[in-house]
Amino acid sequence: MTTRTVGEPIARREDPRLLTGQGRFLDDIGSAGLAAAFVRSPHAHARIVDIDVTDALAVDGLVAIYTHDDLPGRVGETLPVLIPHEALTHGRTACPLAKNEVNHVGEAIVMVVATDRYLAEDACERIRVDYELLPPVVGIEAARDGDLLVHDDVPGNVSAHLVQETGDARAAIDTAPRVLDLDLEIERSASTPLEGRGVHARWDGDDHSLRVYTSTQASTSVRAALAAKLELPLDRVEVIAPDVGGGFGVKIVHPWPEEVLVAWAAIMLGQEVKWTEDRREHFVSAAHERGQLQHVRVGYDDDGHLLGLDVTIWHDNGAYTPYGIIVPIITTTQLLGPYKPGAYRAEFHSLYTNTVAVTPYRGAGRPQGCFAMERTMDAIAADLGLDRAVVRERNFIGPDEMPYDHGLTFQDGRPLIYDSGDYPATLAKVKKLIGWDAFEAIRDEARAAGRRVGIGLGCYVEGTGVGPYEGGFVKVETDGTVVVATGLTTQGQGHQTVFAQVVADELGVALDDVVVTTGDTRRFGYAVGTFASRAAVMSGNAVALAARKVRQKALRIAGEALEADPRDLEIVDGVVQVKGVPGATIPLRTVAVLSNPLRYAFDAESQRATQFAAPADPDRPPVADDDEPGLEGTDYYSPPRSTFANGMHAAIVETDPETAEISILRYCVVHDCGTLINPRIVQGQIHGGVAQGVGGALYEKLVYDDAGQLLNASFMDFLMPYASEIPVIETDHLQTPSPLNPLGIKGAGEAGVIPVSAVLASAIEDAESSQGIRISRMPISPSELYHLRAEATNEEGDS
Amino acid sequence: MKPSGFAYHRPGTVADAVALLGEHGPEAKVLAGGQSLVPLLNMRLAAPAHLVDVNRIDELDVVRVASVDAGQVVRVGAAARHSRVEHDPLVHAALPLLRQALVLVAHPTIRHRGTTVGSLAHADPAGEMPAVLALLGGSVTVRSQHGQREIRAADFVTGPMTTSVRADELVTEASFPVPPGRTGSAWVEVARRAGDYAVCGVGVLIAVDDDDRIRQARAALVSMGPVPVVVDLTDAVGAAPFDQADWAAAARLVTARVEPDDDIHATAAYRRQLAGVLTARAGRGAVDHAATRAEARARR
Amino acid sequence: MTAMTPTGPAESLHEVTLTVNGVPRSASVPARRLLSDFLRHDLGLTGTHVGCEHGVCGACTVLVDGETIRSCLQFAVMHDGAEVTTVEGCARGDGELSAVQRAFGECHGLQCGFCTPGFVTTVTAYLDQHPDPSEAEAREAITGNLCRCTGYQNIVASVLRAAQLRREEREEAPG
Amino acid sequence: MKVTGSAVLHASREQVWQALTDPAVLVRTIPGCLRLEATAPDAYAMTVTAGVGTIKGVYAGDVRLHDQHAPGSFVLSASGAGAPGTVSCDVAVTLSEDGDAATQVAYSADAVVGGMIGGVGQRMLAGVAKKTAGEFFAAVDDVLAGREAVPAAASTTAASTTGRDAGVVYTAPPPALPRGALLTGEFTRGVLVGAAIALAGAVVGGWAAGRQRR
Repeated sequence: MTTRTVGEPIARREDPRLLTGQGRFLDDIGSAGLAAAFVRSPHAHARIVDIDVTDALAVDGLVAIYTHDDLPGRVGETLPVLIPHEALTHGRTACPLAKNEVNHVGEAIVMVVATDRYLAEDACERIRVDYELLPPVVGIEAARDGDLLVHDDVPGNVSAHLVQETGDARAAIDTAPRVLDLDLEIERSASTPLEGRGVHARWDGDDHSLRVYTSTQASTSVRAALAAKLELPLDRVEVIAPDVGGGFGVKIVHPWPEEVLVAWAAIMLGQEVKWTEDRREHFVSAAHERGQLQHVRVGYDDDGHLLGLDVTIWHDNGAYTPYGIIVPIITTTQLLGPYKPGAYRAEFHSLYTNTVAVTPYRGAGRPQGCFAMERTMDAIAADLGLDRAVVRERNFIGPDEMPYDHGLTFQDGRPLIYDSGDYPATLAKVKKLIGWDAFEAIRDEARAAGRRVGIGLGCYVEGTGVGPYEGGFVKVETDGTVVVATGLTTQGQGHQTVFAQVVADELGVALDDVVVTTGDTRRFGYAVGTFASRAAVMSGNAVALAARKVRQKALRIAGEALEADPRDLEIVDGVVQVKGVPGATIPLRTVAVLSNPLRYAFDAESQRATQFAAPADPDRPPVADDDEPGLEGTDYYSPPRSTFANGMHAAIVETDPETAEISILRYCVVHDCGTLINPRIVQGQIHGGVAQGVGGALYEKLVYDDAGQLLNASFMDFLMPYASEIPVIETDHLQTPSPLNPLGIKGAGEAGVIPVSAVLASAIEDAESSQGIRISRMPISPSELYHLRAEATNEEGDS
Repeated sequence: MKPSGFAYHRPGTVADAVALLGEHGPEAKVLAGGQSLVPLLNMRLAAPAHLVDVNRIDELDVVRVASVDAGQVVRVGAAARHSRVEHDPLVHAALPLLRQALVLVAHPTIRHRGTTVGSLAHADPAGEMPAVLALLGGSVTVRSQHGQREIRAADFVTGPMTTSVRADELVTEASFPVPPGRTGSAWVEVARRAGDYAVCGVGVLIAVDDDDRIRQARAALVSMGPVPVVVDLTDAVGAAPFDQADWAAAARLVTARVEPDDDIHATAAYRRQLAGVLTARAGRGAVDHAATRAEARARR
Repeated sequence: MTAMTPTGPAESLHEVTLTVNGVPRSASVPARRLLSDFLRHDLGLTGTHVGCEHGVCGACTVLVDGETIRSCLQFAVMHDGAEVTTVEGCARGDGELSAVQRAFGECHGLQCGFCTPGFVTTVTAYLDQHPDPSEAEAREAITGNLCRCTGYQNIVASVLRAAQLRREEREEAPG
Repeated sequence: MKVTGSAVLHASREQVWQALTDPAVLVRTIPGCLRLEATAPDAYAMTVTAGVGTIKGVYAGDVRLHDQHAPGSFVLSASGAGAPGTVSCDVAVTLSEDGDAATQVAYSADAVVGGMIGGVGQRMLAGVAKKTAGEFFAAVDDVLAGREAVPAAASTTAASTTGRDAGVVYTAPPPALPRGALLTGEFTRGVLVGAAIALAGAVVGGWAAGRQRR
């Protein structure tokens, strides 16, 4: 048997290219083409009175200037609401170039095309736009008040309102022995991949076809969207995601205004056109996430068992809702984590503000939900004087209760049913890893020495591998190369390695013989995209199923050639052999040749496939009715519903009594994402997720002033952590295979980020327990901790 | 984010450089390390018609410890990189405060290119170098077609990113006087991320008598207002033996003196708290430094 | 507005010659051409990446005369005549991956690979000066370069592993 | 961004009022002010060269005066735009007696700084705005104290007689070389601010100029 690679920490096959500067990212493509740049609104809410381009016309190298009025037909119309939902009663999206009104700083108004980006920006600088300022709506409170409107035709600024309930939560709370109310807040953040967005388009006037490279997480859907916008037949449009420099959610949105405009301009001008987003553009014109206000009302008994949970979320969806209301839906469903809430009521209001649109960022609403649930667990523990881990364990769903139906509807429209997981085992592992039970002594010892250290814990369950489907194509070439294609894209998850591992094992070939292509509509046209920790689950299983098809066909053809029963055959290192019969072998590459009957021979191998070479049954057609030429197969994986990974994090922090600086002394992660295809890559995903979580907990927030100006639209003031801010991350795994898919895989992409704010809030509170502070808003900075201390001291003084 | 066009000049001598500045005046900007200027150009927050690149003027690429009547002075030319000043062993032996502050300036890659005189002239309210110059009572030398003049540190920075250097003048050199006798110094900061501009930064310099009493103590603070704040701590810490100095009193004095502003990273109240805390820490650091230097001298 | 013919004065150009990865390369560019764009678009060396254009992220880090600099904060014309090493030039003479590059692969020190060239150049130059860093020193050495994917832990491991590989190479080296 | 401050001018409230309402004075005392043009009663177009250090830009601004309660208070709205960004603000200004030979001017500005500079200049905007306001009042005080004469340039002569009509233009004499800085040094975060100066300048200048129109 070929040595299995699934489960092994195989080194990534994409790395040599990326390490030597041979990657091909968007801006590396087509540097001969024209460059686009945009005039963007400096105002959060304004009516466009006039656009004067006169001064720009003199710019050397200017090729074209386009405003909304120049865009014909569907090109200028509003962009689609990608994910409609019955609760999204007032979905609104932007036009590619603003029509009459701008609704956030950074909204595109004019597109300039010039011979290079420098000159395009010269022209942008010379274009004058006159505005009539309108009052901006900034912040959830302002949106909730509804006195001022973002969109005149959206009363109360409410895009969507949704209530889900199981049992009578409010009645259960009213009759509960103990009740707590919490008001919580999570501030805005953003994906901020190191590579911004970008798109390059090339129109072939002879072939009447369009090729678009775009830094996206969903190339097949970009293709469909562009064909619709540009009114081109789908088969005249190719969309390719080249190497993508990180996505983390923001690149799932499509089509971006720039994708439509650059492609259209390439057709109009008959030349290659490229737009590469710069860093400021990314901050003010891509997308943000996270910002929510939450009210939690919980009823529980004297042992800390939840009896009723009533959660209300006010979600800031920014100026537009291109990606629907996925984020608040996930928050209100995934909030439950590993717990049985008793009766549960979740209500959210998704609100417009004059700020950049809000769409999923890694975690996609889960970090906010986890924060609400875990803050609640800590509050209950504090109220009852119980160990925080004990309160959590008492509310866990038991392994014997799997599958567990929450009676709610998840983001995929399917019932929220947990498929598997052993939460007590995960908790035991993380407590052991961090030394939970021994910590009290450490805390007291430190306090005696004038130091403040604290420990925190956070648990989450993550719905992963959301449908509807992904597909896989596997083909054995006549030189033995195994070509694999799947439609979803790659932004650093190592798909060229993990999917090759799956196919190599299923087919019985060497890993090095397998070549994987992702995100290229020329290679595979049916796909959804890479988001929601779904790629390994969906495409991993799809390529496995396709490989099994190919294996069956290979064994059948080889059986005929070797005059053996396919059931007696095995494939080892790319060679089909009769079990236990040395010498009775045929290489897969030869099977590939035999699979394609030829009339013409062009090399030695192909001679064996010509009609006169192979001994053939004269009464049978060369290709049987139920057969087709070629040793290849395509198959799809479509799960009944999501599969649910889980994990628990624990951290030890120290806070400086004088400067309020917060340092993470230890950070431990125990994670269960079912079968691991490549432990090294999974661990890398965890590390990266935790780092983004630490950023979101202690450093990163997007700060708008009352006028809707983003005050920190740069890496100078948006504090993405350096290595100096990220702790060593200690990890351990459980592997509870998913019963829902052939490989038993669960997703791992978002796991690391989900509980970090909850864990660190818990740990900081514990370190500050002598001060009696309560943390209800994250992220928290030293300055904010300083003021929390001051408030706590004052309250003491008052009481 | 691409800069506007400009005419590029690369003079080989100071004379040529000041001639260009004289000719183009406010339309010209001097380009040395570019670590502050070029981001502004890329963002098109500045669009000078002329850039005068002084990187290849050899006479400006000097770092040396010179002897003057008053004692010693570290002279740093306008083309000298932070990293050269930071790593020069003679400079470090004479004036450890420079390295103590320089290691907190951004990251090594920035210091490879950025110049010490450049960060003086940039006069960022959070910049360490103007505060170091102020703490030491140093000066800069500026040259124009009309001649040369010295600007004392106290008269140099006039506001945020604003100095008393005229548009036709080139800062050719900065002079950091080496304080005489036994001294100790320390520089401490709180920044959001390592290498970021400080939320608060404090340098303390003490002069110690042979009987281990603090003769003089001064603090310089950054990010505490539009210009570097220098506070004389001598009376506050008292003429006690230096290991018994009252740094709490020094902290109270500084806290009362500073007038910081809010920004998105920290409130004024928090900054004021840091000013006191970090002054005390830097003070104790300076004492330790003085002690270790004494031991080192004893060993020699 | 539809397409229109270019007008207006063209910018004056400067002939800039750099020795890039040991090879003399020239192009005529405006004074404002950033070194990063010069390398990427005028010389076609797209391994050097641009992540922020204000000097914070470090993706554009290259070596000029052996020292790391942010190529997005320099104009190509400033460096006429200089020796520049980009990530493309960090591989060994024989075309094999360098110790630093191999270490990043072994330790999974990269994911999307966009920030990676800046780390490879930075770590290469650092290890030339500091052949035997501690873990803390390794972490400090990469502080100043942003990575959004890895959480840095495996990059720190890569620095330590690269130092080890380099020591082994020196031991194996003849003489 | 909120900016508040005050200054004591060494003259009576009426004198201060008079000085602050003379466009010929304002065009010289507003930092960086190049040009004031009356566009309507209580409304001006203004051009200022604003900035600190490297960040210099020409800003075109409009200024409008309202809610006047002579001689004690008024509210003023100003807006300006230049390459680095945009500024708009509302400023409440009050004049109060401070002894018989001095007047206290208190201002409270709520400013919006937009565009590129708004996104990266937050660290220093407030400080620069305060500084600029201070420079303005110091300059006005110099005029009041006779330390600086206001020469009757051709355009301002016309102004002094027909200054009540829209369309009159006031220009500043060629400015002395502005303070430039040798621009280099490390850059990790924060910078910028020209716009705030345009703001503080536009603000008070516009107000006083407006007062003249009646």
